[in-house]
Amino acid sequence: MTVMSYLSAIGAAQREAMDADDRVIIIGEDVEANVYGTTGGGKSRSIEGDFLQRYGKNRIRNTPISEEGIVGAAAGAAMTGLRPIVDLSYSSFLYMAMDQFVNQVAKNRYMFGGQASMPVVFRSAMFYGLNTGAHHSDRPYPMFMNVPGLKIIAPATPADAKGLLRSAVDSDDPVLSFEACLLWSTKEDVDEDEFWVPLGVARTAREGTDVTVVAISSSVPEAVAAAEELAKEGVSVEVIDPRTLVPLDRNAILRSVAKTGRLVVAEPAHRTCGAAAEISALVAEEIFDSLRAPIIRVTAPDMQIPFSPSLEKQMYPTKASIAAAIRRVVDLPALEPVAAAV
Amino acid sequence: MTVMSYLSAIGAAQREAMDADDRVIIIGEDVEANVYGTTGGGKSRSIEGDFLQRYGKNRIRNTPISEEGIVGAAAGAAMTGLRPIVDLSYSSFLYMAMDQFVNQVAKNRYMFGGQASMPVVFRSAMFYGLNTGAHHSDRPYPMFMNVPGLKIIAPATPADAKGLLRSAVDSDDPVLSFEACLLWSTKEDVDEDEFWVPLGVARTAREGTDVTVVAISSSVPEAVAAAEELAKEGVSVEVIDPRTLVPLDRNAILRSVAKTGRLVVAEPAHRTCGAAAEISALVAEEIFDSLRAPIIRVTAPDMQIPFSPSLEKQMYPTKASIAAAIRRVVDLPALEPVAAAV
Amino acid sequence: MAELARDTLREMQLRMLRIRAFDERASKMVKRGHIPGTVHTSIGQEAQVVGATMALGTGDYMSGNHRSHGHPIGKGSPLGPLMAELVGKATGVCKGKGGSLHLADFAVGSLGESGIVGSSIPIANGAALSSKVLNNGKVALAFFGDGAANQGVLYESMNMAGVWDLPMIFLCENNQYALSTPAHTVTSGIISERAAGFGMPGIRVEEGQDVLAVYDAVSAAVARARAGDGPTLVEVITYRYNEHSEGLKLGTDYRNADEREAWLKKDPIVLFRQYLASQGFSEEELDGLQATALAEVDAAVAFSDASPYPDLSVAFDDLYTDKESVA
Amino acid sequence: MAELARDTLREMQLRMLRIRAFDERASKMVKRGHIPGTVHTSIGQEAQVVGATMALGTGDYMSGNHRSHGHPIGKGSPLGPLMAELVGKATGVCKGKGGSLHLADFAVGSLGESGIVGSSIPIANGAALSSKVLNNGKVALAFFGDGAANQGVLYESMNMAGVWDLPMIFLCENNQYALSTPAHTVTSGIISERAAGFGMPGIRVEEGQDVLAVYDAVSAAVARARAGDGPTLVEVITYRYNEHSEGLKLGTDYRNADEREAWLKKDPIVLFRQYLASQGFSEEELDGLQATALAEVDAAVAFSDASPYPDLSVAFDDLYTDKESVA
Ligand SMILES: Cc1ncc(C[n+]2csc(CCOP(=O)(O)OP(=O)(O)O)c2C)c(N)n1
Ligand SMILES: Cc1ncc(C[n+]2csc(CCOP(=O)(O)OP(=O)(O)O)c2C)c(N)n1
Ligand SMILES: [Mg+2]
Ligand SMILES: [Mg+2]
Repeated sequence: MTVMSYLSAIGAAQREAMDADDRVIIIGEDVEANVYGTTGGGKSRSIEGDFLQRYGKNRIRNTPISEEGIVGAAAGAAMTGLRPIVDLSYSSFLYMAMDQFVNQVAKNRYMFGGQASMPVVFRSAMFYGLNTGAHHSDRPYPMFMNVPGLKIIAPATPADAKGLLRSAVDSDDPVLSFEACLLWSTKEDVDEDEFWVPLGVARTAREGTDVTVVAISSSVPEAVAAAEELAKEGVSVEVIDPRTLVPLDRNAILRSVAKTGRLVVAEPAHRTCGAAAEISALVAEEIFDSLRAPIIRVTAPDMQIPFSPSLEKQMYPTKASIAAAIRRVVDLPALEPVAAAV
Repeated sequence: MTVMSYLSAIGAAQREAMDADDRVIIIGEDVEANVYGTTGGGKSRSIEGDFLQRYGKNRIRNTPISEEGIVGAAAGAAMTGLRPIVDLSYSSFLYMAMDQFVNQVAKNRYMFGGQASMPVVFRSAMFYGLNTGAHHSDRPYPMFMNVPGLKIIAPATPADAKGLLRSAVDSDDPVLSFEACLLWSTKEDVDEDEFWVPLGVARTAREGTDVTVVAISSSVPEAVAAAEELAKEGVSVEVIDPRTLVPLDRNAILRSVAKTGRLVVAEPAHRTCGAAAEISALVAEEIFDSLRAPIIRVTAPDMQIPFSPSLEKQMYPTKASIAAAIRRVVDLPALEPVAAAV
Repeated sequence: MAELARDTLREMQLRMLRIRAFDERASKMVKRGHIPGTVHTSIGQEAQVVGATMALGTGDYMSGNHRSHGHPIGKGSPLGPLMAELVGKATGVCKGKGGSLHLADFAVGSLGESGIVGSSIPIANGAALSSKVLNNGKVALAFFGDGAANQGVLYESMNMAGVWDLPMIFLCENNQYALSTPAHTVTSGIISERAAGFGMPGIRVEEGQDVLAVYDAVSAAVARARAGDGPTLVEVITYRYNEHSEGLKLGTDYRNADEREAWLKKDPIVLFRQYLASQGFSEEELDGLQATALAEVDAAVAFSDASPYPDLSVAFDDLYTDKESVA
Repeated sequence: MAELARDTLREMQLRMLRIRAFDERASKMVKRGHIPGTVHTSIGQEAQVVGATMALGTGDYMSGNHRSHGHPIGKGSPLGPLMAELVGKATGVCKGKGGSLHLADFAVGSLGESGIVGSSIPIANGAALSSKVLNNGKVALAFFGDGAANQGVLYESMNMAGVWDLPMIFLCENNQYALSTPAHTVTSGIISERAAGFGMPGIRVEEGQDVLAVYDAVSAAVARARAGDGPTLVEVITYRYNEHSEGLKLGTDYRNADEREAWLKKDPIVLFRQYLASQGFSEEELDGLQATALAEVDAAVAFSDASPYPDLSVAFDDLYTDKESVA
């Protein structure tokens, strides 16, 4: 075990995957200079772990700014013997390649009757909460959840960032990884040996019996903090982190809500047709009879992200807004109004 | 009143809008030759109503195949004095322009503090159920519902196709229109004079007291047929057609479910993070106490669309699959198993 | 022009005849309702298709578009599973899941046809990248139309191929129309001349109905690619005889009858038959090729007819490599 | 070279000085935490920005990118609301909702800067289309970098502008790097030479630090556009002095110090000052311009300082034209 940040855990997983299999290559903008911190040891080639030194230009493919061409090329390469990891830097840039994601990456295997497989990972960071305005701040994973054929991970801890990425690279299906910049500097003890966190298995971040909070990405630590707060008032909150959004660990969620009878879902994405809607609908359909209170979603509002710090801070779920939702489902009186996400 | 098909109602609305305002122009592939049947009277220039004859090349802009460039240009034109109607033919081609939709069309007004307005309509047809394989068959409106700043219509009848499109063109905000090829030939009496169906107002397609079915696009006639079937067994089904998906007429849905206590949502989109999930979550949060049964979603499964007719036919909600869901929520015994959409 | 073996010349004509016979049959089957949906034929464009595919080796890669049957046939894919795919049978090359727009036969390097215009170009580019990374000597070719030449992803792909010297051929099938739209009304400049700005040779084959002219141009590009010298853009001028797709009836005279007549006179199969005769092929042998092609198509239809439709349940296979991932 | 009025020459230098002073101040404010997020300065690129913007009329349209402040300043936007926007104040040109990456000042034809590389190019193209349709004589210009020149949407836009003879200028700010990536490593061919294949003139301004060279090239393109002769691609060779964005520290020596030194010697403001002196501008007058620019920036900062942050509630305005549409 060693203390690792979320960001360096991703770098470690990439290095392990590159070492383990020559077919793994990295494709992306500015990967050669390690601009985003996951393809090297530091700012200089001479620092140990520099990917270009280690793997050479043949496997570290620094690209033009051509997201659609990059994603398509990675798909074609994956169909013909490589296992690319594509670094798309920020999630807001994925739209440039949407056609390739939906019409090629997600559909090819199915349309071609299973002839193709598509072992490729697309990494990107959700760069919200950092006052960069609407273009850089998107959290677009829900729209990809509506596209059958993709797998989607959204790690919330360093260990999961490492272990899920290894599983993603080893998957013969395409995986999109949505990382959260707000978590980049989070640290914890992580195994420095290889390990894999299986896709499709949720993590119980905290056990409890009164309310289930399903929380996604950077909402996980907020939910855990809210749970700790509520524990002081005698409310026992279970926090489930799905970790993989497709395939979703439905059983873990249903089991928990069947036990607690109450559900709050917290995520940083926009509200309408988000992952929270999906999880709510799943529960309302499958275990309606266990439910003892309304299902509350705590999400970003259906609003683009404003630049001004004074405006942006209220856009995402916080400990306070999640706690308020929990209070509501257990019929505790509300505290002073939370100027927070709906 | 005159009998009009869904497709010719769209054509009529376009003609009225072009006549009413010189700033309205039509941009799209193959619009000059009226390939998709909404920019002319028929197959020949000489047939009355040919748009090129009527409005000239300046206002009928036949484009290269460059969806991203087209959508962006329409956005730029809308920000500088025109009110374009963009014909993108099939909904599966929208992905090509996803960046423009999300990062420019939806965000500009907000990012620029209200300086820009974006009066532009993007029309496309969902070409499913017609054995054209996975590329042409998408029904991608849910992913656009997750993008604040867009308005979305999905007319299910000729009259709504005409009236909603007029409102869309008159809106100062961007509107995406998702039309259903399966409804193109549907006919009904439609006012040949100008009329507007307001955005954000649902239509009660059928009144009832026992169960609410919220149905979208081509699922509306299937839901009405299911309702008629169930009426014979003494079950009174209310069918609500939201017509506009953004803004959604939440009140109409909540009012109906508050009355019936039971909800089935039917739509042709993929299941995960679909509009049905949103509507289910809305109800489970807002009027949980009125609910007397699980909320059932009847949708396309999370599967790409197979080509073979023998496979494709089971992919979308049908009268039978909707009826089965209704039976489930009113505790009627199931009929023989429906080999239908989940 | 390279001296070609008699076998190669014969095979060229046979593949053109196969495409013609296959597409003529498919056209009839659409009109009779035996093929669901629609198909886009390559009738008239056989020289362009076969000249290009035969310049590739079987191990080389290829991606294509909606005008889809010619490409795998030209690449050597057997007709039975292709025809069964068009009909939607379980024995189809894609198990009935793809249909006409989505043929793919990985056994002959066909990585898939695409119903989305322009969308499969980067797929071939990626195959060229994997060839480069794995150093396996393979070449990749992307077929696309004059219409697709206005999709931005083409230029992203050309640039990337140029920068990395990928073994790649960008093959523009300029049949002068994109659906109802004449190329000259929506194309600024000349497609082949776009290559220069992206640092690669751009070749325009004006005699696109001459299979050897196409073959020579593409062979040169393949040689360049295989030598590690990078990509080439080849634009071939050709013509489709039929409507954009079978069953479709376009109006407003977007192309005129005289023009079509003129092109019919330059039929690639007739032209090449004359050439083969001049090279000492007997009339008998040439008739035999035609008969072979027709017989193969008959057999393909029989194969399809005898095949079952897929079972309902298989609709839920093949999305992922593991079944559990499906909700 | 056109004879320019003294006023025009003075204004050119003043706008370059404004950009320099504004961006130097902004850089400091980022490092001190007075501006949230980051900014991308145009320091070193002032000639390219001002030469282009001053070739346009105030009524003409423009779109830009993440290297964003120079464009509206060059187009004549007042500094106060721009600075307030960078800080996130309610009096910002976008009410604090945009920030550095999303400046827009419709009053001077600035249709918005874009944080997404390449994404605003078609916006300007659409403005050119509306000018054409409405026949109002306006011209539109899109600023984008050498990095953005590999985004496909540029070529879709160039083709469309070419086909429709739109009054459009594609202005490539080739500062030779995209973030950490040297242009020559990711660009196949030469950007300006890509124009020919899209049927339009492509002009390369090698002397991109000479504001008059840029002004002349863009003025010719504007004249062409206004005459109805269609679009032009203008590539300007320039250099950014600072790191890609303020606060960012890139490693691995992606560009070398010597190179930077050489470019610093060709500083556009110094060069133009020399030229102005040679044209009879007094040292006093030239110093005065500098003082004016600095004073304007001071005033802009004071304006921003004195302005309130937006009220929490306004975050929920301006998405739609009507409020009811918000869920
Ligand atoms: C992205 C996209 N836009 C539009 C279409 C509709 N469409 C199908 S084929 C076609 C014309 C294609 O022309 P071209 O590339 O020249 O190929 P051709 O049919 O002439 O062989 C169009 C517009 C599509 N399938 N995909
Ligand atoms: C679509 C997209 N891809 C990547 C980025 C990240 N990014 C921001 S600026 C930049 C470099 C842009 O280079 P260039 O166009 O030359 O402009 P310059 O910064 O040199 O002025 C990159 C890669 C982005 N913002 N948008
Ligand atoms: Mg064509
Ligand atoms: Mg640059």
